[in-house]
Amino acid sequence: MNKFATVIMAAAAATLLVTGCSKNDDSSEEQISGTGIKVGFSQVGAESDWRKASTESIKEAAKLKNINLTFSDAQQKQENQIKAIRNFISKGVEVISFSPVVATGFEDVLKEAKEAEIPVVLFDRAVDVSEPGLYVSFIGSDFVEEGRRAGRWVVANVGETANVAELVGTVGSAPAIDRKKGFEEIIANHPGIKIIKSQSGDFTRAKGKEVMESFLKSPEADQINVLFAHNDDMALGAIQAIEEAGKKPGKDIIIISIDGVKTMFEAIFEGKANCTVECNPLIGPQLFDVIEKLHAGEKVPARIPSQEGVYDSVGGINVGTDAEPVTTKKITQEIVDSRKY
Amino acid sequence: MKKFKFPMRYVPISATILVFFVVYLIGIISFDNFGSPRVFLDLFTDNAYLGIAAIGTALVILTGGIDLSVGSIIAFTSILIAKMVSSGCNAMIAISLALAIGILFGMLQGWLIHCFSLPPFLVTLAGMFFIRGCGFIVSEESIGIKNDPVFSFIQNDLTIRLGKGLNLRFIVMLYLAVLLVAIFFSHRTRAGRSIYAIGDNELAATLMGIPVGRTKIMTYTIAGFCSALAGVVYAIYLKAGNPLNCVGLEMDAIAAVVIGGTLLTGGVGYVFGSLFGVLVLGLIQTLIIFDGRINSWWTRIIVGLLVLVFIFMQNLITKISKSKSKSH
Amino acid sequence: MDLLQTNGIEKQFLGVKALKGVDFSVKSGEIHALMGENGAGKSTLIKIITGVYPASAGTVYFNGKECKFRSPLDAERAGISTVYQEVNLLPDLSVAENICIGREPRTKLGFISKKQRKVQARKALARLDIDINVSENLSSYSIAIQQLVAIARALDVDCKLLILDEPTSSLDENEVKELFKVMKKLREEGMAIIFITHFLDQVYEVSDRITILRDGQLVGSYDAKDLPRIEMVAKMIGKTPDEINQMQAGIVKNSNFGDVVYEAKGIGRSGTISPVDVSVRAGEQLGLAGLLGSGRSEIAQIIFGVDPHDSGTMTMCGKSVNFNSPQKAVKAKVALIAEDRKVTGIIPDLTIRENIILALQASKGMWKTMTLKQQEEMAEKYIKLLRIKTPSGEQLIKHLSGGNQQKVLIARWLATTPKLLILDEPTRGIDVGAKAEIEALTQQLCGEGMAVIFISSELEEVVRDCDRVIVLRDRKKVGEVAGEDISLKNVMKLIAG
Amino acid sequence: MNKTSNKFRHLVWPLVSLALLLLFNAIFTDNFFKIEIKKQESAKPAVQTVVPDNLPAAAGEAAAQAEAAVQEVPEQAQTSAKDSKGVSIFGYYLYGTPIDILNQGAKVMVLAIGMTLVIATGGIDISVGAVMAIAGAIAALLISLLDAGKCPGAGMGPEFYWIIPILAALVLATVAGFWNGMLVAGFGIQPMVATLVLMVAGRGVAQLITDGQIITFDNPGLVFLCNGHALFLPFSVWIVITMYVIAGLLTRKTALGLFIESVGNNERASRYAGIEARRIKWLTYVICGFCAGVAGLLAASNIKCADSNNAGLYLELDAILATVIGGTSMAGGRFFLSGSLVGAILIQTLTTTMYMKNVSPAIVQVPKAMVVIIVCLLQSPVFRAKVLSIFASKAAKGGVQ
Repeated sequence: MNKFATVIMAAAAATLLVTGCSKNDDSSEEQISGTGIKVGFSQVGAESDWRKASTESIKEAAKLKNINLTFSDAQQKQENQIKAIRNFISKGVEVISFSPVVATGFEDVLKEAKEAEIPVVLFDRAVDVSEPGLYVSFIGSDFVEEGRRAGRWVVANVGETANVAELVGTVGSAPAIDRKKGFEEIIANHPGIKIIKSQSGDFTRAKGKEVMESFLKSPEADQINVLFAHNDDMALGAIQAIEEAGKKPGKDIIIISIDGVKTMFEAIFEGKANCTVECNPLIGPQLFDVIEKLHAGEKVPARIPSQEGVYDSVGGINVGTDAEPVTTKKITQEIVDSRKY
Repeated sequence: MKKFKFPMRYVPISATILVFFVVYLIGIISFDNFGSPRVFLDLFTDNAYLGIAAIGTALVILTGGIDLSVGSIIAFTSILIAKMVSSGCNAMIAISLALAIGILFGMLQGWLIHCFSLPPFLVTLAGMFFIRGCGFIVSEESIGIKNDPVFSFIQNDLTIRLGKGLNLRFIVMLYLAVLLVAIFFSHRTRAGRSIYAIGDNELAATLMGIPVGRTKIMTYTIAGFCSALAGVVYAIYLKAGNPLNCVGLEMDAIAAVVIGGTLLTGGVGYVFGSLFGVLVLGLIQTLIIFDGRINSWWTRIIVGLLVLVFIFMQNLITKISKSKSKSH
Repeated sequence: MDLLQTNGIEKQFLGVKALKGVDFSVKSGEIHALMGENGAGKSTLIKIITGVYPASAGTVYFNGKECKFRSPLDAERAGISTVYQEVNLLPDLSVAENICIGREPRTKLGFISKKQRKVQARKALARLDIDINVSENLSSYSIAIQQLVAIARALDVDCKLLILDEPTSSLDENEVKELFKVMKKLREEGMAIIFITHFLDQVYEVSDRITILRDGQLVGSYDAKDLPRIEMVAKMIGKTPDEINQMQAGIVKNSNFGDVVYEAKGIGRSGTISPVDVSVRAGEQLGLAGLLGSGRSEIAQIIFGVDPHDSGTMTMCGKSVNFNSPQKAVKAKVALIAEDRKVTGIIPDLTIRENIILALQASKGMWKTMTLKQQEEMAEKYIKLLRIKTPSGEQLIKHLSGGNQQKVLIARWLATTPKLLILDEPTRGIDVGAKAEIEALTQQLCGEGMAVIFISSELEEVVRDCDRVIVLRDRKKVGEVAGEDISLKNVMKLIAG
Repeated sequence: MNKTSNKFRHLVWPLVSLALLLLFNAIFTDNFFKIEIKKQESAKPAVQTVVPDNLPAAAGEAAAQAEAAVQEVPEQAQTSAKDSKGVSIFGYYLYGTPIDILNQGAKVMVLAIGMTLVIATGGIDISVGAVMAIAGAIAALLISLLDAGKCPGAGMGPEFYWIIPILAALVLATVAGFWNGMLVAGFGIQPMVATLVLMVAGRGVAQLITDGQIITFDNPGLVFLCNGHALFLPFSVWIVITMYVIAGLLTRKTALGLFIESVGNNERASRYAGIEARRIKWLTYVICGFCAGVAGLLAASNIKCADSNNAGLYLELDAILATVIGGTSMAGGRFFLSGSLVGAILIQTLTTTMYMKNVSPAIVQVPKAMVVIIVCLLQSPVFRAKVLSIFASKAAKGGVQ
């Protein structure tokens, strides 16, 4: 036994020195480090299809443009992300880009990047910093605006009176907070529209379903006629719950959510959901255009909105402001099939 | 066996140190700039809070207990400070309040564990849920600490600039200071030795007249303080607070302590070890980031393997030293 | 006024009266033996004196003033040090720390001074004429040394009263002698010593006075010289001397054995025991004599497969076997009642019933279970047979006294109807009454044709009970005596070499 | 006397607290206890529509699995879809909050069964959450391969081949348990650390299996596990009951229970009594792994997809809480399966109550923590003794016994 154990342990020790310390190329995916501009990118994590899609799009774009990409996954932890950025600086990349886990807490590390004269491009989420110029540009969506659009859609389609059940994202996360903010901002001046239920579904299907079930059992259950989910996953979970309750999702309960993943499109196409506000993950190409510009020393705008649409079962509704209108697209089979994620 | 005089009890920790340098070497060989002092310094900057948390964890584990509330307390204190400061309260007051709460909370946990002999795992688990919830009550949203005199003082004046981009930050100095104090405390004070005694054999400790109850409660109090201090450091480090941060950090801390050569059964190990435990974990992470191709899930698997190997090593050593003592 | 005086001490445990008004006193400069069966209340009394428990009633006077110690530390500060039965020290800390912990010498700043600590530790050990490396971990020393370290620790405060709770149970002859030397030396220095033991001759060897407890009550205190041994025993178990003589009388050496049950040729384990031959016949009681650490327990462990042997062969009833785990031994109907009851014997939180059926069930395996009824019947049977003092088989075993726990363990193994029964120190730490009963029982079992291997550090028992004795010294077999040659003298000669 | 009271004393406090919680709901939450009998008809169309949903997703997945042959995949899937009717036996099923509590609590209950045995041996298994993820991942992967006909056994047709992923998941989970057992029993590593390894690495492995994606599926067989109904109750409840009965028989009708308790109480002595302590411990980890597998399948089936990142996240903690609330000591020894189930239900009821009462998601954890501590205090003999001595130091004498 003892001898045997010893052998095993020795073996394990060996495994470490191979796995832990070598760069274990066996595990690394297809070579993504080109010979061009050295870019360090720190992704939030791999927590959802949406995130996965955006990672894919970045890696592909990097390959196309022959970017020397150092990619790091923060696993939803700000601490990891900051470590990553610091290491990018020490490693001496030419451009740093990352999609912040949260809005706050990046000030110092951004200052360091500035000291080291490395331009920073934000991706998908903004950060709030006291002094300007800590990052050169921000590409991506505006969570608050997404919330607003969802709100406007409800106003436009459900009318002045609606009892909304809200599936909030992970408590404290930027998208959850902003989307809620935006949505409430709109319905604020429509007294008929009330949020009668609001509970966190952690951005996951399981929670979305579990919470929706409890909503449907609650005394107010029958009044609920609108569901606003902070992302598609929760909405998809909720749809199952609604069906099991013997109600018709999309008819008895109007369903609006945000992200625009393929599965959601299908749901809308089948009339089981009504609207999804796109939050486009596929802005890798856009990102690297900007980076190349930066590298070439050109100026780039500080805020680059990603082209995002709103998809629903009706179409042709303006969910933007009168100033900059955004009209919804009606989902068709083509649109569904064209979705890659 | 008899030949080499090197005491068995130093083997795990020296192995950890060895591994640290081996990994560091490999990093230097495989990546340019890996050897730059900056990387080394950042290792401390980025792990100071974890290190301080690990000190508390180490002490608790030495008594044979465990503390799962670490991460939550960090999140709570950081958000509390951020909230108070951003709503115009003096930073020093905020910090001291946060520390006080940490201490009290630790004390409460220790009291529950000792007086009602509840399993530490359970109490601190509940504590973890509780304090995390409190964090969300303070604020669901992450809050930045903007242009606060105290924080900018710490940021600008308490940082030693060793060169371009080479900043020895206050938090690093603080961490090292706390570490030294903790080492000294654990080896050169009666209270410190009592911690070891209890972890080694609680009954014997009682019969030898060691104040078991007091020591236990004290240890959890210290752990609470360390976590709170880690939270303060975290707030300084990020200039922000976020109730979502440091989820599952307690596991990193435990891993660090174990890798640092401390046995979870208690009584055996060194606070000093936690330093290298933390550094090794940080280094592995740095390696993976520098490599920049490994998938996140591989990171997890590698860390898991790492822990495994260290456990095996310790296991082996304890076995050997046991058989040694038998042969006497 | 005596150094220590207790008046009408009482102690309740959840309704059970452990002590019923004990008056007890110890003078300075005497060695005072505290005697009594298990459950008589000795350890309870000690624990009250040293402040482990508070007394339910009564008062303790020490040094003339009444005192209520809240903790052992408290008592220690007042000058009462205790060395407990099991070595209660910290294996993973250094010897020096074990001696000094809680009272380390400190620098002006109030920090521990490691150098001073070592000095202090060496001084304390020197008092017992021990010279070892004090910065080694305690666990790297033998039990005996650890025991002496514990005593050194106890002496390392200015202690007026030293309490030794069965200090000799894990020491061998010479070590005991050493200990006694120390005790006498301390007596000269005017220290009072309370000495608890089950080895009667030891009592007479060192103690000046003897106090006897029975069922939590004081029987009396006597000067050692005018209390004949037999009478003391009588007082302890509440019987008359003649009754005891009868108990001893039942024993006869029988000589007609069945065929060989177990035979081992040259079994050994490097570092533990050098190869020996052991064989037992049905109905024979084989004794293993020798000092502690001479290898007697080690042989038992090897036979039972706890420690694998790395040389030699064994046969059970003619079939060659290889016990490398207790399971195998048990399946082959070998039973071992091992040395340390608490660690290797009882399952404290299980009921007496469960403790009794455990081994049998284990040998049957997981699937062949006994109905609750069968279990209860079995438990009842043995509770009666072995006169286990308990209201029912559903009591948790941890609530029994040592002697009764030992009986339960014997029951556990009898239930497996073993062919070979190994008893390793079955009589250690249990009272005279139970001892006699157990001795008688083993005799009876032999009569019924069971092979028994009997290990005891009390040579009288071995000599009295065994039909053949293998004598061991320094992990080697040094001789074997059988039948009429078995006498204390012969055995001693062999042991001494 | 002693015996029976011992049997049930541990159940008292968890049951009391559960009762209080339910009472609270009965008073303050209208129609908390409203249970209606639904006829399957009402759900059938829904089920019908469920079918096309996610389907192309499965196809999409398949496509993702291999770029080739995207075309014929939908047809394949279509056929699989056709047969996914009859989600309930007997057409009728109960519907209401208490049912949800049971259905949602099923995962933790199943986990708690395994966890109880492990804790009874004085161990702990903090890797079950990760193992759940692994089990869900492998099942989803296989089913998507089968749907795409890219895996042997696809010939059986969707109404049968779901058995393959289920078996695979259970086997894999059991292997994981075996691994833990090996570390703990084989190498004598502390359970906490030993299982920490798999806890850290396990989720990684799961993501490795699914390549970090959320794999959705719609196979009637798999979906039925947690969404179907049988004999009026959700099928998951029946799974729990079966597991509980099996575990009960296994531990109480064989000597396993006795051995586990004996090993947990004094391992060395148990070995001396001829019990193969190592094997017993090992076995409990294997069982625990298996339970985690079942729980993982339930989790996946519940949302018709495998979400490696979130499946079973922190459920190990709930399982441990359930066990301890149920009266099993973390020090090992006596164990109470029924208690653990009650504990699990208590936790789930608490969570559901929060949702129903619209408690702000922020503070949900706070009351949970409090309830846990309170129940555990009530369970702790020391606490009881202290309270007793406070209230009636005289009566204490009679009080105990």
